[in-house]
Order: sequence, then structure tokens, then C-alpha cells
Amino acid sequence: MAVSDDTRTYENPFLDKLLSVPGLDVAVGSIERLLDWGTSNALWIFPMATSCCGIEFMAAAAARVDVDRMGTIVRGSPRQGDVMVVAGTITVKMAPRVKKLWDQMPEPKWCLAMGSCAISGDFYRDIYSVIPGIDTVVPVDVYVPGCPPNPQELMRGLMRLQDKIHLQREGKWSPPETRPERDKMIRPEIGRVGDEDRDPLLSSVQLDRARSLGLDGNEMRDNDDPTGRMLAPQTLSIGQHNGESPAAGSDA
Amino acid sequence: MPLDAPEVPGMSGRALTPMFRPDPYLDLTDYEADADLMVLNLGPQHPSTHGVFRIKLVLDGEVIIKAVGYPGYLHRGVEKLCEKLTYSNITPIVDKNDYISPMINEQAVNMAFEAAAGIEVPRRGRWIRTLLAEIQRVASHLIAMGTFTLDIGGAIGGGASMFMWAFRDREMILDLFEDLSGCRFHYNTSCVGGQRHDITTGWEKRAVEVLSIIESRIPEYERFMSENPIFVARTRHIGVLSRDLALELGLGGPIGRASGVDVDLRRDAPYHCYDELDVRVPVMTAGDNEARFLVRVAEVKESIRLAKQLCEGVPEGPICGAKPNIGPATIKIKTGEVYVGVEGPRGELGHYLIAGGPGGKPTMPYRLKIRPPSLHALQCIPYLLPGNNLSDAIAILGSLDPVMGEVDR
Amino acid sequence: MNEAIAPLLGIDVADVSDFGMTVPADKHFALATLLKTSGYGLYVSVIATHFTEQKKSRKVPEPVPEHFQVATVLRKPVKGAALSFSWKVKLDVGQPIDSLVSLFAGADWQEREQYDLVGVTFANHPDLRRLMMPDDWEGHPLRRDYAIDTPHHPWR
Amino acid sequence: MAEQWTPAVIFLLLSAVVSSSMLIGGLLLRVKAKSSSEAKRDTYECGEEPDGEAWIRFHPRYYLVALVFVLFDAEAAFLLPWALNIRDVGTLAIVEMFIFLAILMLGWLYALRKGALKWQ
Repeated sequence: MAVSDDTRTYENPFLDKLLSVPGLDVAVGSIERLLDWGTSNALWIFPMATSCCGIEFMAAAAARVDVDRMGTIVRGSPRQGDVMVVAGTITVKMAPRVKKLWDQMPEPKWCLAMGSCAISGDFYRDIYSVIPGIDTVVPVDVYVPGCPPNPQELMRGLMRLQDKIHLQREGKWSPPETRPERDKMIRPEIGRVGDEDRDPLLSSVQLDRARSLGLDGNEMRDNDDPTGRMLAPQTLSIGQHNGESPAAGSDA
Repeated sequence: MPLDAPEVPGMSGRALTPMFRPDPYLDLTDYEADADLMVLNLGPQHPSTHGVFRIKLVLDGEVIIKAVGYPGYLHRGVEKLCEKLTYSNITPIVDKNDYISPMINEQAVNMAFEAAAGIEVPRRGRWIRTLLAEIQRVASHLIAMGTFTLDIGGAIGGGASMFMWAFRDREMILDLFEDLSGCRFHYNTSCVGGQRHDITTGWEKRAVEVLSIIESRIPEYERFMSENPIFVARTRHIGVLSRDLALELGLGGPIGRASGVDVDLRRDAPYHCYDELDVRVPVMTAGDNEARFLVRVAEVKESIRLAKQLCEGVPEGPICGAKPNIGPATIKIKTGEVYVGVEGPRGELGHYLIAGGPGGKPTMPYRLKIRPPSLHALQCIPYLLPGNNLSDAIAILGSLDPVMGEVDR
Repeated sequence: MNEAIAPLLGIDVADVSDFGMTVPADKHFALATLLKTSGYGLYVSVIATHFTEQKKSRKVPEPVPEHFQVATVLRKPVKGAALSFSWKVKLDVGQPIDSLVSLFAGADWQEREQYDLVGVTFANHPDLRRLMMPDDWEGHPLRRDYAIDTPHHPWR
Repeated sequence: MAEQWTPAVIFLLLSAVVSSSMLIGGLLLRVKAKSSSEAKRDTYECGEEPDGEAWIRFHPRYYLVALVFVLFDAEAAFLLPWALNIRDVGTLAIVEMFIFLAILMLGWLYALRKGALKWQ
């Protein structure tokens, strides 16, 4: 039962070595099933809830459709998250943060795009400040369509993710989620993760912009330097503002 | 100039008195701290920032010295988009601004268009709009109560009970709206000239049932909160907002009324059918977190009373004044400039419309500015946070109940 | 109250209207202080709009240069009669307007947003930075000549 | 005499097995990302770039409170075995324990008087 490597972004070094030993794959199979049972029934959600889908996400976590039934707990920190549920519109100012948080999540991790704003940017798609779909920034595993998708639909999306995890663990190659593709669909100019026409450099450029957030994103322009080093109070003339970051930001 | 709170009898020492007004642009270069200052980001992705809002806190130990708010993480360019859409297409866009009370957003923007085009909404249309607005206010305040206690108690620390109750009751209201318009929220029921969907027979009876169930539970929620010593310890005298600061910040709504600003557009500038109702407005003067919570709870009772009163005598007649707009481009406004303010659950929600400017088409607004009440709620963060502890920052932000879709538009 | 405004603006009482009255830029701050002292204490909003240039044509008798218009709305918090008062100020391109932050603390973010989206500069505003857009953004989106789908590498 | 100790030995063995199995299980089933970027090791601050250093000097009151806590936590550790077999240790042990508590209360009063627990 060879484990197909192309879809998994993680590996168990010990288990894979065990598998190479001819006789042991039965034993490893049972460990795989145990791991698969553990992972899929305890999907901890890291909510990237930005707008209306976030409220529907809260309604899904609340009393009537309780996603806790499937073992999914909502955790506030990426360090403890398995699934990043992107619920709501991601804007140009928020995208580097999403990319940074996605990279701070430990493997194995999945991404669930909830709502048409996260899937394709919806009718905000061609506005100057909106990302045409989260899959231009982050590889998405499950798409939950709707504006907003009702809580049952989100729960079904999580179940589809569980099925995908079962398939991945059993080594079967799981078909990529049928990405919403229509014939006359306007494809975003930025290639989506997994598209052929997306230039490989784009992901690293996005990651650098996300990580170099502090330098240009550090809007702490006012004249206090909290690290105790007294800064001469800068005069906030209008001209000085556009884009150039003061000394406090660059050496922090 | 260390920021210790002057002692005032009867108030716990650490809360700043209303007279003391922290300077939001505090110059920290000459501030001598107990130890080093620490900068902490209550960042865009945080469970208790009610959406994506970032506060950069400068902390001296645990006491907040300075708080700088950074909105804009959900700026979707709605006003630019509205300049490209016809008047009847704008309603679903504006639904998504304040996604906790979409019904009131729709009505506000359509009232602005009707005022500019001079369309008269028939009585039944106005009556149904008032009824739907009051029920939506109940649902919106329920979310505010639920998330506020979730912020204070934490998901595991006992704060989730009120959250679960609030969402359970809100689901009943969403079922009502689903019967009316077909979707849970983003209803698109009101159009330029009145209502698009009429209420079905028996809808008011179900509405009265749902509202009376919620009305029977509200005293329990109120007791559950105001008699809980932890809740009281974390909300009384914390985040005290004085009346003149609230006025200057332009804070109507529950936040302003908790600080003594007695303004409610339903009573002071009546629209829809509010002039036929006696709108009682709860006002408190304490101005702290607890007052904001209690004003919201009292407003829920008021809204339920108004909605039940409205459910009895729904007048007969047409529900839409303008010609039923088949095509999107049937509403034409040659020129006009109008500002219409509506009492949203978070304050005054206004729309400033300029129709027919140079090079603009008569079927599309030339400029539509949406006045967001939550933006003014967030503006009092640099005044309320300094002097309190870090944990109070979460409680104060929760009591302001901002909605980031409306702030960033 | 109109009797107080008329001499300030140098117009007779009849022309004073509580909506859409055009006020010269230098009288903007004085009018705001007068309104605040006479009861209009609740700050509502500031709206900046960009008007493109209009050449001489059949409908437009004389050419109108490109200009901005900043409208301000205040409200009087009186029980039973919360009237609003709004006036407009015409600005040329690049001409600053007095900021009302010293009168109304609520004007801070609203004016920063108008500076960010429309590009009208507010004089002696304590901290005029971009509010909505990221800091390295060029251009002002709500201007009529700003294309709605301008790309912003590497995100869109 | 020997069988008196068997429960203790079993307990020790059990705890050794459980803790080591967890450690070894974690080691064996360790998941390694194929292409992990250094961004994973950045400090998490709600998605923002942390500003200023974390190696800053804190006010000593935090350390004092922690110290007082550890002190009285250890005291509670002594109370537990004493409380379990209070019946067969006789009244002398009870009096001794209360003397022990009284001495510690003195320490607590001292900390209170010196203002170690004053928060502001």
C-alpha cells in the first residue's frame, strides 16, 4: 500500500521507514488508521473569520448546528489549529496576515474556503482592495459555496474534509476538490495555487511581503519609541508620510 | 506625567474618572515608566476583536498607557462599488456592510434614495419596515450580549453559556426572516419605494410567539449577568465614557445613551411609522461597560414591546410606492443631494447621497457616503483604554460592540 | 440661530438653510464653532467628493474646473427634535480645509478616511495618516479617475 | 514488609510506562513538513509583525507575587499527606501542623505589610 507522496505536504519519517520493511506494512496500516481516526475526528479550527461568513461560522459553532459534535473546537491561535477556515472577504491589507498565519500553522494542516468571498471574491472581486479568492494565496482543500453558506453547509464542508483526510491517509490519491470552474468564468489575473499558469516565484514573493510586514506595515509613526530609546519627536508634516518608514521601524 | 488614576471616593482606584481625559496622541518620549514599556498587538486576527480590527497597545507592566486603533482590514471599497451600480442593485451590497443588522441597513439606503427621488412609501410598506427593523434590533442586541459575555468569560470559562442562549434565540428570529425573504441574512427585502416581499398570513402570529418566548427569557439573562460578581467586577467603573466626550465623538446609539446622551432618531427624528408609536428610550449616565450592557438589554425589551404592538394592526394596502422595478435601471434620479439618518442598533446610520453629478448617469449615484456608527464607537478606544489593565481592553472592546464590515465599508 | 449665522457668513438671514449651504473655506471652522456653541454638539459625518472638470457644452453654460466638495453634518441632541445641520465647502485641487478635530474628537477618523480615499488634506489635523488602505498605497481610490480594479502586486 | 511497598512500585512502574509511551509515541509519530519555511518560527502576534523587543525589564511585583505563590503552594503540599491520615497520627501531629501553619501565616503577614502583593 504505497503512500502516494504528491498530495501530502507532510511525512512521518519513522512510519515511512517502517513501511519500507516488507513485512511490517500491516502493522503500519493499523497505526495509519489510528492516526487517521484521531486526525479526522479532532479537527481543531483556526477561524480566519473576517466578515458576514464569520457570523454564520459563529452560528455553526453555536447551539442549533453544533460543529463540536464532530470534534471540531475553535482555537484562537494558529499553533493549535488543524483547519484554517477562511470565512469572509480577504482584503489586500489582510492578505499578508493570512499568509503569515497560514505559514505559522503546524503540519498537517488544511484550508477550508467558506463563502463565495473566500472562494472567488464574489462581486467584490474586481475592486481595488479585495483578493480574488483565497486560493491565490493559500492552497485550499475544501470550497464551501454560499453567501453566506448556512451552518449545515459548513458542517457538510467539514465532513467532506474528513473524507479527504481518510483518502489521503489510506494512500489513495484524492482527486483535488472540484474547484468551482465554469466555462465563461473570469479567472483572476493572479494564478491560483495549483494552477499551471501561476509562476512559482509568486508564493515566495507573497511570503516575503508577509514576513517583511513590519518594515512597511509598521504604522507606529507617532513619535514614541516604546523600547526605551528616546526618539526625537518627529514633526508629522504631511509630505513626509507617504511610504517612507522612520528609523524606529526599520531597526526594530 | 505618570498616568496614575486620581482617587475618587466610591470608584475603584484604577478606573479613570470621566473628568480625566487621556490624550490619544500621548508623547511617550518624556513618560517615565515603572519598568520598560512593551508594545502589544491586539491584532487583526483575534477572537475578541469582533472582526478584523487591530489595536496597538503600549503597556507599562499591565496597565495600558496608549492605544492606537487601526481599522481598514476589511475595506472592500463599497462606496466605489456603489458608484458603479444602479439604485436597485445597491441594496444587496449595503446588506453586507453591517452584517449583524442587514434589515436596517437596507431600509436606511433605500430611504435615502426615496428621499432623493421623492418617492412616497405606502403605509403598509412603512409599517412592515418598522416591524422588521425592531425585530432585527432584537437579533442584533442578542448577538451583542452573547459576544460580550464570551469576551469576558472566555469560551471555556463560563462565558459561552450566554453566547449559546443568545444564538439559540437569534435562530428563531432568523427562521422568521427566512420565511419572509428566503435567506438567513442578506435579505434584500426592501427596495426603492417600499418592500419587495410581503409578510404572509400568520407571519405576525409566529412573530409574536417568538418575541414572547424571548421576552420571557430576557429577565433571566439580565439576572445571569448583572448578579454575577465576576461580570460586575469586570464591567462596573471600567471604560467610563463621559457625556461630553460621547457627544464630541458623535456617539448616539446604546453607547451614547449609556453615557447620558439622550438621542434616539426613532423618537427625535421619527421615520417609517415611529411617529405613531410611543418609543421609550432607556438612558443611563454611568457610562461604563455595565451601563452599555444594561442599556442594550433594556432596548431589547423596548423593541419587543414595540414589535408586538406593531404586529397587531398591520394596515392593508400596497407595499411598494415605486413602479415594480423589473429592470435594474428603472429608478432614475436626475439631481439631488440628501442626508438621511436612521437609528441603527449601534447608533446613527446615515447615508449622504449625491445624485447626478458631472459625468454621472441618472440611474447611478454620483457619490454615496455611508456614515458608520461603529467607526465612532471605535474612536473612543484611545480615550477609554489608557489607565486600565490589558484584560479590561477586551471587556471595553466587547461592550462597544463594533461591526467591522460597517467600519471599513 | 440663523440670525447668528448670517452676519458670520455675510449673507442675509433668508439664505441660511440647514442643508447644503455653500460656505467659503475660511469660514468653515468659525461656522463649526458657532454651531457647536449653539447646541449642535453631536458630530455626524464629513463627506468629501471629487468633481471632475466640465467643459463648456449645451447643458453646461460655463466650464467648471476640477474641484472637491467637503460636506459636514452635525446634529442637535435635543429630545423630540434632533435636527441636523449640514453645509458644503468648495475646494480647488490641493487646497486644504480646516480640520474640526479640535472641536469634535469624532472627526479624527472620518477626516483621515476622507484624506485616504478622496485625497482632501485637512490642515492641523493631529495625525493625518491613511486609515483604510495599507500604508504603501498610491492614489486615492474614490477619485473619479481612479480605475476600480487597479492591481496591487503581488496580491491581486 | 515487602508487600507493603508493592503498590508504590506498581505506581512507579505505571507512571514510568505511561509517560515514556507518550514521549516515545510523540518521537516516533513525529510529523515533519516537507518544505517548512522559516515563517513558521516567527513569533505569533495576531498576524502582525511584533514591534519592540520582548527582553524588557518587568516590575519586580510580578516576581514577588510568584514567589509568595510558590511558597504557599509548597505549604499546601505538606498539608495533603497530613490530612489523609489524620486519624492515626494523634493530636500531637495536629498541634504541630497548626504551629507550622501559624509560622507561615507570619510570613504571609510580613509579605502583606511590606506591600509585596500591592498590585498598582
